[in-house]
Amino acid sequence: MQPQQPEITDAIVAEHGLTPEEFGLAVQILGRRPNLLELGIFSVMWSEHCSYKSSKKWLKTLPTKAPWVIQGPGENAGVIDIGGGLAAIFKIESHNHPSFIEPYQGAATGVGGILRDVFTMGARPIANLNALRFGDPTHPKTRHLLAGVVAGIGGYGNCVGVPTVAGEVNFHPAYNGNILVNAMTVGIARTDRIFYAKAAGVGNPVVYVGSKTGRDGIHGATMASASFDEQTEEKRPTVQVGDPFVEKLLIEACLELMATDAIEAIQDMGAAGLTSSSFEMASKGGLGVELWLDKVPCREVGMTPYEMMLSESQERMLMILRPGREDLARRIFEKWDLDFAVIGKLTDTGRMVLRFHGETVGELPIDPLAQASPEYDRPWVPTPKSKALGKVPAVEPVEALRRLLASPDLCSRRWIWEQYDHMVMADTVERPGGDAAVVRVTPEGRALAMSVDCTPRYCKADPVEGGRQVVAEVWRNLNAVGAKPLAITDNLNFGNPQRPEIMGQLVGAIQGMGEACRALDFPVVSGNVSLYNETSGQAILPTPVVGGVGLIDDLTRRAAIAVGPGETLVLLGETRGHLGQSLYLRELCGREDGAPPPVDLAAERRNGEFVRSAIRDGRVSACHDLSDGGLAVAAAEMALAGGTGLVLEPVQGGPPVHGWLFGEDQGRYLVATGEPEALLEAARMAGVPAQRIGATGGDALTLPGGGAISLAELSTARESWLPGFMAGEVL
Amino acid sequence: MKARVQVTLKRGVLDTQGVAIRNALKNLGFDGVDEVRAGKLIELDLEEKDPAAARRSVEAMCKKLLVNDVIETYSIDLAG
Amino acid sequence: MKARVQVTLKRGVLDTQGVAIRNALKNLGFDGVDEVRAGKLIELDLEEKDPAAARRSVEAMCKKLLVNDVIETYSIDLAG
Amino acid sequence: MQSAVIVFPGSNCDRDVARALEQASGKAPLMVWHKDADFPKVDLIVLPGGFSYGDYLRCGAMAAHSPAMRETVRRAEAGVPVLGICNGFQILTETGLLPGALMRNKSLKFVCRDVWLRVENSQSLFTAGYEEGQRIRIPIAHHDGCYVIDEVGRKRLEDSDSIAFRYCEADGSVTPESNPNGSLSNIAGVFNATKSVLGLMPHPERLSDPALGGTDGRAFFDGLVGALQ
Ligand SMILES: Nc1ncnc2c1ncn2[C@@H]1O[C@H](COP(=O)(O)OP(=O)(O)O)[C@@H](O)[C@H]1O
Ligand SMILES: [Mg+2]
Repeated sequence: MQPQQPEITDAIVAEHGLTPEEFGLAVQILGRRPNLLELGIFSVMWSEHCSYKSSKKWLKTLPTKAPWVIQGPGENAGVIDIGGGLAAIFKIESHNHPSFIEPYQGAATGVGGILRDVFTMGARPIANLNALRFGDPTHPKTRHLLAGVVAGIGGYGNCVGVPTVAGEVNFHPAYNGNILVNAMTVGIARTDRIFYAKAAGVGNPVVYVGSKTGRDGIHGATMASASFDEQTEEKRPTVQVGDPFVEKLLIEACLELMATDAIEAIQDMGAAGLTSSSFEMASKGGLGVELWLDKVPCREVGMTPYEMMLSESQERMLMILRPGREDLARRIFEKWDLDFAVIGKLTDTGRMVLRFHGETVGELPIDPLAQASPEYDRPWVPTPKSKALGKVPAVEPVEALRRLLASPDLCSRRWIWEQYDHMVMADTVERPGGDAAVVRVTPEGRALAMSVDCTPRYCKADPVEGGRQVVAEVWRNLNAVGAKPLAITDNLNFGNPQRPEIMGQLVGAIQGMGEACRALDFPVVSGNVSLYNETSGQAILPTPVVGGVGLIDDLTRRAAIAVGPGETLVLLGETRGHLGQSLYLRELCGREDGAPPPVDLAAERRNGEFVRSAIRDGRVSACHDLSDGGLAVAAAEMALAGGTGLVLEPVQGGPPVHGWLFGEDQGRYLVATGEPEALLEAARMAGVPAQRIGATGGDALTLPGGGAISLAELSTARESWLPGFMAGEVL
Repeated sequence: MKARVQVTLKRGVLDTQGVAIRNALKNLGFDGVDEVRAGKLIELDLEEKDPAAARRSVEAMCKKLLVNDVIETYSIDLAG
Repeated sequence: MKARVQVTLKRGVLDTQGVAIRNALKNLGFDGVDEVRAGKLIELDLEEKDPAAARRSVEAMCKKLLVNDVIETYSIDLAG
Repeated sequence: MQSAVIVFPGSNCDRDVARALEQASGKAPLMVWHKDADFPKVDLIVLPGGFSYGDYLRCGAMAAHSPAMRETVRRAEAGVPVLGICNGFQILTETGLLPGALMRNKSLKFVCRDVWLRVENSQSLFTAGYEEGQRIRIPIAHHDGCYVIDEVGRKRLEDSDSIAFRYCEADGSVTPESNPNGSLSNIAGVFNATKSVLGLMPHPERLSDPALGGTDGRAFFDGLVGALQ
């Protein structure tokens, strides 16, 4: 009953997103024209999403090694050694296009997908993070998209019982037609119990577990690699629906099976579902596969091999079991009410043979699809240097601070994180709102710090500097809580790489990130690339999001941003008063110009290591890195978190007051200490610029060259914008 | 007049709730239930008296707010 | 045969969802909506062919699982 | 003191509450699978938080009919203490062991944050660690925590001192502003008539450890274990 195969026309080829050249290559590889099923497989395997054909050349330049790295990029997620026989396994992934089309399900399935990437390697997920970018708040779609995305992330994460502990949100008109939803998961496994996707053992069974296969997301992978146009509406039926309840069962069932010796290899069915999982496992093991598609558990009658191979139904995994372990595995999955089916076997042919009711409906060589996929060295032009920044007017400091704290990019995200269960698992030590979240991993008080960051406006103005800055800010956020930064995962969100200026942004950002990673011993262990983020030729800001993980080996030696009374404030790092591309410039002067603040990687490292040691030595009672909004905003966030006022004294010399207070010079930390002399002396010894700039106490914030403002007033300014903006949105 | 909108998932869209309800019914010993679909019911009291006009405005409400046409379909009943 | 169960909140139980929908409709410029009630729709495909027997078993399902009579009421329609 | 935690498909606070129980009693609870109707005799049965059966249809509705719950109802009626936290509370109302029902939060949003609770009745196994009128800070994390009950039922609760906790301000005053989900008269937890069954939406197990930023939940478990030993 082989479904009759339509003749493969140029139109059908184009519809599958293959260029004539790529189709030619496919014909060459097969030695004949592919049938529809095979064409569909080529199209998903060679989509930008699965093949990284535009970015591969440049990704290879990122540093991926360190003594503590167990597994770098190339597996489902990165793995690092965190001591005590434990490994941290983490990755970030984008779900941008689906979330724009259906914000709730798009974001929810994004979370589900990244969770599977992590637990497929044997880790129990312990934390979720997310990085979100929306359009202008005044754009008609923005509220609805934000409400849906946040509800979707919460709806999925809360139900699976993994705390959502940190993230970031920006608003900018460049995302009006193309929002960004990047989700990150961190998990913990025993270093001797890590599972990989490398198939082994000719004759071993190929096993399907999880949910049934439906017609969800057919061509989702190719859609995720095509920029939007007015026809996007027709692509709607491809949106997948997630079931966090089944995901929770799948986590428990997989971890239960992973405690046995039954699994040879395992891989989640993500984008391009059964196709990419089976091809990747076979390719990694240098083997072949025979699949019996009539054995695939289906949700609907009459599903074709084409639909089964391309479906992106959620909550499904593919495993290679060791001989004689089927019954053991079947019992566990049936206990958890999940589907379990042997759908094929490993062969030594190096080919994928697809059989349906006894007939061969498709046959393709594995490596040429999985590895010899097209790789492009796309033409690119460097981003021109920004013009020198003209004069920047001085706004009255207190008024400037109030307006900055009430602006969309700086106001409190409480409205968001209170919709996420950030405490389930009862190990969340530092909740959302600080520099990095801290999650305990052992009863003895070993913990992981994690943060996700990006400053797209810097990357737009200067991709190389912006790339350095992204890595440096994550590193800073981890140091600021007293953690040793270990490694990062990155999510490169860019426009259409076939445009040389966009390609130039990608190349530049990767170059800058690589430099920073090397200078800070902060390797990349996993990541994801999302290109074609454009609507009708309008590209997003270059947005290379970085998620970092750091280790705190003793929870009693860490810091948070909340200040108490009677402390001295010390500013670490050099302040030049850099206002180019600052939020002060954008929010108060309506300008987005100038160069971004330069990152001095040597100083960055020196200052970061100093702060960490000062926290370890108990010399610091509170710490906050300086980022968006500069010194004044950081000071206000520390005061509000601690419910304690503070006074910033006027400084002699140095930059003008607005540069001093709102400049975004890099590599800086504001700390509170009870022993300023000792701290300043230690800083001097370490060659770290440090100055006493104020003291804590009272219930107001006092700025040099400005008056005082009560914490109550500041808090209202900071807490009101988001709830006010979202009021009245029903889901 | 009164309008009743019945919102159901489009064919082919995974009905996570329906599947769970069906399994629960099975566990309770209710066999012979082949499929369960879960949907939403929205009842509106309208000031509008003219059926045609009422239907038009409810249609508009569905498109604008009540229904997520990416995954849902709907039907409208009017009652005096 | 097919059964459709409509589950609505008992009179007197505050229907927050309905109120929110009504307000949202107002904000969208749909005036003249006096009240909105949000409920659930559950469609069942039954093997049972006999209407009386089918209704009996759906009644039982409602009492046992589908409806919480502390806050909800229900009605059943059968269709061939 | 031997306790049991019933594990439903979709439970996700089962490990958390087990840790808190072990911390307080020095004895690890039995983890009982929802399909297991004949688990050993225990001194306390705990229904953990989470999303049993995905919380589909109604929170707790499907769990209420699981074999382990049918047995739990039997034992509760025989006087075995039963504690339901969050989803566990929802399950208890669905079984009828506790009156009323838990509906969607008034905000229609999931809410996760610390709240202040006022201990309304300390004369029970479950509240033995607290003083009457004491204020405690405990986290909530739920989408369906709006407690409703008809007037007759509410009166019965009041008259029998069966309201365990109310949401309140930091100063202990019970106000509409301090009500995080719209619950009738700020009710956060209720007992059955004999005070042998307690259901509450807040999660004491999430603030039972200084490392997590608070220990107001610790006294809950210490008091409970003390009363049962
Ligand atoms: N989408 C989100 N989900 C959860 N927490 C968030 C989200 N967005 C921001 N946060 C939290 O708000 C705080 C401020 O975010 P951000 O401005 O990115 O911090 P920083 O400037 O230190 O990188 C952080 O603790 C972050 O984890
Ligand atoms: Mg920071």
